[in-house]
Amino acid sequence: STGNTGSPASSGAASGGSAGGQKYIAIVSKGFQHQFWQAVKKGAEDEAAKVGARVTFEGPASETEVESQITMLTNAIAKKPDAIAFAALDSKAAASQLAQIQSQKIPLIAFDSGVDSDIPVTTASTDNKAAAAEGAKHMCALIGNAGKVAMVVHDQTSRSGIDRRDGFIAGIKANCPNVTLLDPQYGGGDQAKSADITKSIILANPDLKGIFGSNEGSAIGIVKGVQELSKTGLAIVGFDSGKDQKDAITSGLMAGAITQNPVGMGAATVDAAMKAIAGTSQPKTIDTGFYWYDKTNITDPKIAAVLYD
Amino acid sequence: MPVPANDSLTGPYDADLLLQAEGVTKSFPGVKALSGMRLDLRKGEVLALVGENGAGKSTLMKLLTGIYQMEEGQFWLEGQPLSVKNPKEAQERGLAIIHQEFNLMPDLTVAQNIFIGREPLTGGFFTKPKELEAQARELIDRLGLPLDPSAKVHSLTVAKQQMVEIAKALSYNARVLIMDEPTAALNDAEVDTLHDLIRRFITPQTGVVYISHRMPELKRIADRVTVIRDGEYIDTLNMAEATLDQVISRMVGRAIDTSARPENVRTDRPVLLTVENLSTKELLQDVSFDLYEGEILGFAGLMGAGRTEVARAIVGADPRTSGTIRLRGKIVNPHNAAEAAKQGIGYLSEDRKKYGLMLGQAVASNIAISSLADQFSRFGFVNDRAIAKVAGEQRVALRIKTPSVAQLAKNLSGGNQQKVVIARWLVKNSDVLIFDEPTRGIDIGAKDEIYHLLNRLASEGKSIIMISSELPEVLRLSHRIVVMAEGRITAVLAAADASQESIIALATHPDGGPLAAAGADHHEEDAR
Amino acid sequence: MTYDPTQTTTAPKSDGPAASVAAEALAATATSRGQAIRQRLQQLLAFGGLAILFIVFAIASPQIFPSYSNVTNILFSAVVVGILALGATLVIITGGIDLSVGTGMIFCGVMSATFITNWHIPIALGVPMAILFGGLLGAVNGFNVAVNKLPPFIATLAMMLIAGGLALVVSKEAPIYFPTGYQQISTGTLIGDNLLPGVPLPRNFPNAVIVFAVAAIIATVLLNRTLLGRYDLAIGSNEEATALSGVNVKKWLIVIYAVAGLFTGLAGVMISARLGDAQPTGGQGYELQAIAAVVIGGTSLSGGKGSIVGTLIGALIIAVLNNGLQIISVPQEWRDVILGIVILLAVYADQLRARRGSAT
Amino acid sequence: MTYDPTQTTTAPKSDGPAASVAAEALAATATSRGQAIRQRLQQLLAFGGLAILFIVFAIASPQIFPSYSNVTNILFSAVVVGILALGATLVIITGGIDLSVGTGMIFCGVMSATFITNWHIPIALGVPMAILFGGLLGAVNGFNVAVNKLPPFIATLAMMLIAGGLALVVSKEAPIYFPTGYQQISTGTLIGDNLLPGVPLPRNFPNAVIVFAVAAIIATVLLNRTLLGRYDLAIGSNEEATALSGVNVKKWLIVIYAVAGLFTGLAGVMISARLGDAQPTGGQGYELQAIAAVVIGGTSLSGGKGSIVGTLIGALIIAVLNNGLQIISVPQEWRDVILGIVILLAVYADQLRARRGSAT
Ligand SMILES: Nc1ncnc2c1ncn2[C@@H]1O[C@H](COP(=O)(O)OP(=O)(O)OP(=O)(O)O)[C@@H](O)[C@H]1O
Ligand SMILES: Nc1ncnc2c1ncn2[C@@H]1O[C@H](COP(=O)(O)OP(=O)(O)OP(=O)(O)O)[C@@H](O)[C@H]1O
Ligand SMILES: [Mg+2]
Ligand SMILES: [Mg+2]
Repeated sequence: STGNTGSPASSGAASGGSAGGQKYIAIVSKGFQHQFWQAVKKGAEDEAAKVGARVTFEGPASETEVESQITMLTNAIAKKPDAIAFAALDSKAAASQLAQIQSQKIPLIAFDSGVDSDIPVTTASTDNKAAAAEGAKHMCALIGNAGKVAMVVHDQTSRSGIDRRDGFIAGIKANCPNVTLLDPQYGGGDQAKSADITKSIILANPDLKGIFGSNEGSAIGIVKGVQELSKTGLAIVGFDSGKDQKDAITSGLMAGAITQNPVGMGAATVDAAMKAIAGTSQPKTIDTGFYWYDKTNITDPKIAAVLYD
Repeated sequence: MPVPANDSLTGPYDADLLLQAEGVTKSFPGVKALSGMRLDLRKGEVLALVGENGAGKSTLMKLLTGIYQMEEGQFWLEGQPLSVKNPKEAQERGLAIIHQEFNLMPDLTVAQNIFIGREPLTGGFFTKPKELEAQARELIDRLGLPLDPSAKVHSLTVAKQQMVEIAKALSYNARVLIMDEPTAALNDAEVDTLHDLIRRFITPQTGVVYISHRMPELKRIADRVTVIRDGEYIDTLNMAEATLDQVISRMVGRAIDTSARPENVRTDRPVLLTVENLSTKELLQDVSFDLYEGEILGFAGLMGAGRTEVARAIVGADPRTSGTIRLRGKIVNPHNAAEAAKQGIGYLSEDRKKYGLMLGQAVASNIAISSLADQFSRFGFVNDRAIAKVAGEQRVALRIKTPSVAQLAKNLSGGNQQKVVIARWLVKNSDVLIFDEPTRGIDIGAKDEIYHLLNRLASEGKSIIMISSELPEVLRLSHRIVVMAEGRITAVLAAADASQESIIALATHPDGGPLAAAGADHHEEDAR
Repeated sequence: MTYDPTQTTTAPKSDGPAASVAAEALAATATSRGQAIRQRLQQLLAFGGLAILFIVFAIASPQIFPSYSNVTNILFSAVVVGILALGATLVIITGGIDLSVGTGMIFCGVMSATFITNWHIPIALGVPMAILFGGLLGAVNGFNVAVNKLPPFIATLAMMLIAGGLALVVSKEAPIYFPTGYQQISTGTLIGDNLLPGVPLPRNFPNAVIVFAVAAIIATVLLNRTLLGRYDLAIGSNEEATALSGVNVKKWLIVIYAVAGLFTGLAGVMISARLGDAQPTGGQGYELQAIAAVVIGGTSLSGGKGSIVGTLIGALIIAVLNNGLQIISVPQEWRDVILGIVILLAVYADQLRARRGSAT
Repeated sequence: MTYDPTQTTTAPKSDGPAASVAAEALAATATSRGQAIRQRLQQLLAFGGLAILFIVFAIASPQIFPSYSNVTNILFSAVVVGILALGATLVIITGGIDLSVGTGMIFCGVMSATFITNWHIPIALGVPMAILFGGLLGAVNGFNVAVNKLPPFIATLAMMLIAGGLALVVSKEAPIYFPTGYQQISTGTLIGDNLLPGVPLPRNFPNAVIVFAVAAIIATVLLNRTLLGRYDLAIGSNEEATALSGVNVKKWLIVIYAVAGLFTGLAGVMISARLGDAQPTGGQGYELQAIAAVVIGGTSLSGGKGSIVGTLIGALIIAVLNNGLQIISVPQEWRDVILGIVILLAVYADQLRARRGSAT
């Protein structure tokens, strides 16, 4: 059998993943189970099918599991793919894996958020801070630039949680400094938990004007909580999409939401990987963009294309 | 007239006495376990402590060794006040105890059990397995016990586990050795071994407190006997001068006829249970016998002869490799105790704590458990009134000493726990009752009651298999006696033909000494 | 209590003591009633812990915390963990444990959606089917525990992984949305609004709480009044002795785990009904919350004893803490710390009580 | 084995049966040697399960899976769960359980960063301090279990919440980065590269695996050769009897939980060293993985027996499965399902073996 030679190069890249000329791209994401990541996965798989590549897509069960993401990345390297795409939970933690990727001359694409390193050929990402600030801008308009606003955030330590929270706070400060922001509450992205939190916030703050949910689970949780209390007149601003959020916006329960373009992000990642394999030069960053959508533009084809169920 | 022997009891501070107790009082919720109890142990003697179940014997010993703390009273050791706060302190003061219930670590080896807390060490922390084993082997050899120091205790039979307890207690080099029913799980030969050990332990500086319900033993081992009743001191007798009947009448307040013979022996009844060619993977070989309606069939044999295994195999608690169980001619072959119970075969295990009681449940629940489905429930709903009523009746009928049937089983004394398990099967009203050591740990008065009970059940037409390691008991009750050795039946004796000697011969010489032939001759059911 | 040996010895033989038997039985009932009262008192004390928490929060936030809508809120938020804890109580009393309730519940929600949304089975039929599916998962756990003799921790840990994985597989990793109407099971307000329109019943009282209450009553009856409950306690007390007493322990263990699974199924229905869709992820962590509720409620993890009322109080203590700490704006990072300390104190107080109880 | 009672009775008195005693002893030694061999065989069989898994994956992926670097990966990925499982083994042998190891480890990582990064304590001192801090957490668990008589499940569940919360509080909810050098504890390659430059040792062999191996050796010695191990087994076997034998059970329970805490602390150092920073969240789920490793390795949750080798094999089985399923590109949603089934099979096989073992 093969093995203990200590120099893995002997088996060669060809026998590792890319049998028969089909290119193999290993994607290690921040998550796997949530709709956002499933949409990224779908975009990547569709793009791969289009260009005749093979992809695998995996990510830890929650965005706090940094170590298991590192292990997944390590295992992905062992499979000697033609390219690796990586969305880092902890941008520093993967330093030695990134060095290994570089030394094995595997092109690396970063997506969703960057890593503190110049190893990635390119980074396909959304600026979460700017996206959340955009949401804040709409919130200000919705509540007439005054009153109390609450936040239900999906996580207090993950990059996306921190960026969207801080981006939203910055957006409020910039656009309507008179608004009182309550302490952010963290619901783990769990709908039921976020709904319970929302209800407590509303009960504790009868004069509340608006609530921001930092991801799909948080936003839907807010909608459920508001529904359960039969509360009206609150401006709800969400993040991401999904059927419930789209329904809530269509029905007017939710004022609007920020969406990224996860399908596009997946596709862009695979596209960038293929270009990197081929040696085509490309920009250091690819902005996959974000969009504000509400009742008025939800059916707009350009918006509809970036939403997912 | 009884012979008073307590004239030496000159009160406290007697430095010539090894151990003294005065005015000891202890209560539990709803129970006054001891009140004003006293006791004196002389140097160089074996003092027996007897009393009915729940009289307070174990409680007194637990007070002495620091497991419980007493409310009133005082102990003296060689005239010095003695009050220990925990078992370790008791050990340090020279008191060693073998508790009524085993206190072994089943997953540790014999050697590790014996020297727990006193392991040979290097650097105060690292164990020395070889030395430990050598020490244990030395001790075991010195005591002449058939134990393997490196065997795990859970793999040992009950009797061998008892030997481990004894070896452990003797290893402390104690001045006072307390044994709480050490022979309850032993057969006669093992009892002799134990008595030898005790005699060798006794020096002019040591003493033994010996608790037992097996009266005949007292004559053989005890110098004096202290009788306790309902937590109070009754009397102390010199064994050499007193008769057992005197001891017993002080214990139970009446005379008990210890020489009774089986009642209602009849041979004209139909066969109820037939066991044919019963074998198990490990031990049993072609065990066959019949059980008649209204019969008490005794099972005798040495430790490990396979009597318990026969019982467990019949009810399906252990798998059978072959064999047919018929009830009234119909094949039943139960696969588990539930099926057996449904067919009307009840099994009362020899180890009440492990296989008998739900210790954390009420006495009433323990009594009702086997009959819940058929007597105490309708459409799956349980009738608690009926349970309380029936349990209350059993409590009176069997004289179960407990403040109420709602008391938890674990708070009862050993003997009373045994009665609870018996009550369970009485309520279940099975046709065939297999009693495995039904009087283990039961006082002589209660034993007598159980004997009457078994006789009554038999006369009412119940069929009883009674496994017992006490030959006098087997002889007293059994209409016929099955003798087993090494997993086989060596003989089936009629009551009239059986004697202690013939049974021992059949049990120890399975391949047939002269006595075996003589004993087995008369019987059609010799298994071989 | 002294007894006269000469008289009692003859008891089994003569008819004499028949009257005394009846008296004994009566006395026994009386004592057991005394014990029952003491037991109820103990539960009252556990209830006291809950009351103290409630009062503390009510003082800290007199306007909001004790308001009708916040109390309804607390009850609502206790529903899912509470229903899981009911089933967990039955399992824990056997001396077992069920780690699969969290992802099992998620799986049952997905199955409910599969039945109702994908297979177009009517809600009135699909919901019982989803609950029965939970029973099936529980029965598999029971089979692994009773027949395959796997430690409950392992059998249900494996089921936790398997159910969580299969929920993803069956749902194709996407939430499945229910037809309208399904959500009414949880968030509808049958009582007061629709049921008895004239009667002045509380408004806006969510169906979920009523379902929870009914489930709790069923669990109480099961535990205290039926063979299942008796065998549950007996098995937890001493499994081998119960078997030798003629109880088919294997069968009953499977039944008990299956019944616990029914509660898991119900929880799956309730959580998916609350959301209006079946989320294929999550659920981890609910099992520990459910177990914590059970143990705070005084049920022993070593089996043989436990009460449904205790479990309810345990579930409410957790819900009140989560709600109250947020209402009085305790920083979120401190809430778990406080929750942990309260659990320690609650169970410690229970221990003290139990020890004092046995000492007197 | 039968013995002749008439003979044995006289044994203590005469010299006659000395020979027979010696024979007994000899027979006994033979049996115990037989037992030891059978035990080793059993471990070999558990090892066999691991070997089968390894072979299956090696056949499915002959190029990658059995390669030197992938095997190193597997070992590396087993380090954190493995170290936690070492401590968990000691606790589980007492009949207890430790649910706090996951968040406890996270807390210890945060404390390590607090000492080293925030307080500028040198790494060589900060690391032992972080490990001792784990011991402190363990001692608190032990105190709650032994002195306050809380069920281990509850005591450590509460600690799980408290440690997780305090990790957030202490870190101010943000990861703390370590100075360079710290990461070498885990990802450095002392052996082969630096230690013995001339000797042909395997290259790129991470320090983490060496630390794990040393920890495993320490745990083995502790369990098999010290008083701690002896009392661990004794307490798990029969706590009351151990106490009645004069062993200070309370003290030893605290010691055992504290030692387990040291392993938690070490795991906290190793995980933070691997990442180069102390993440204040996460950790949940590690406790179940650690317990699973222990139980797959044949240690009984009811206490009284267990082995470190078994735990190592259990941890490796989990690591091999996680790695192999990814290497052969099994879709992620199926991986937990397969992991669950393998756990069931592994423990079931162990049960069968145990049953067969006890029957012979
Ligand atoms: N822990 C306890 N809680 C409540 N009652 C107890 C407890 N221990 C003993 N008792 C009660 O105290 C009395 C004395 O019990 P003890 O065990 O000393 O009796 P004993 O003489 O040893 O009986 P036996 O011969 O049956 O072993 C009994 O009525 C028993 O039920
Ligand atoms: N738990 C056990 N583990 C191993 N062997 C056992 C166990 N229980 C019984 N045995 C063995 O099974 C055989 C039959 O024991 P069994 O208990 O049936 O005998 P018995 O005649 O009832 O004797 P007694 O009950 O007096 O010990 C013996 O050889 C015994 O060593
Ligand atoms: Mg006693
Ligand atoms: Mg027997």
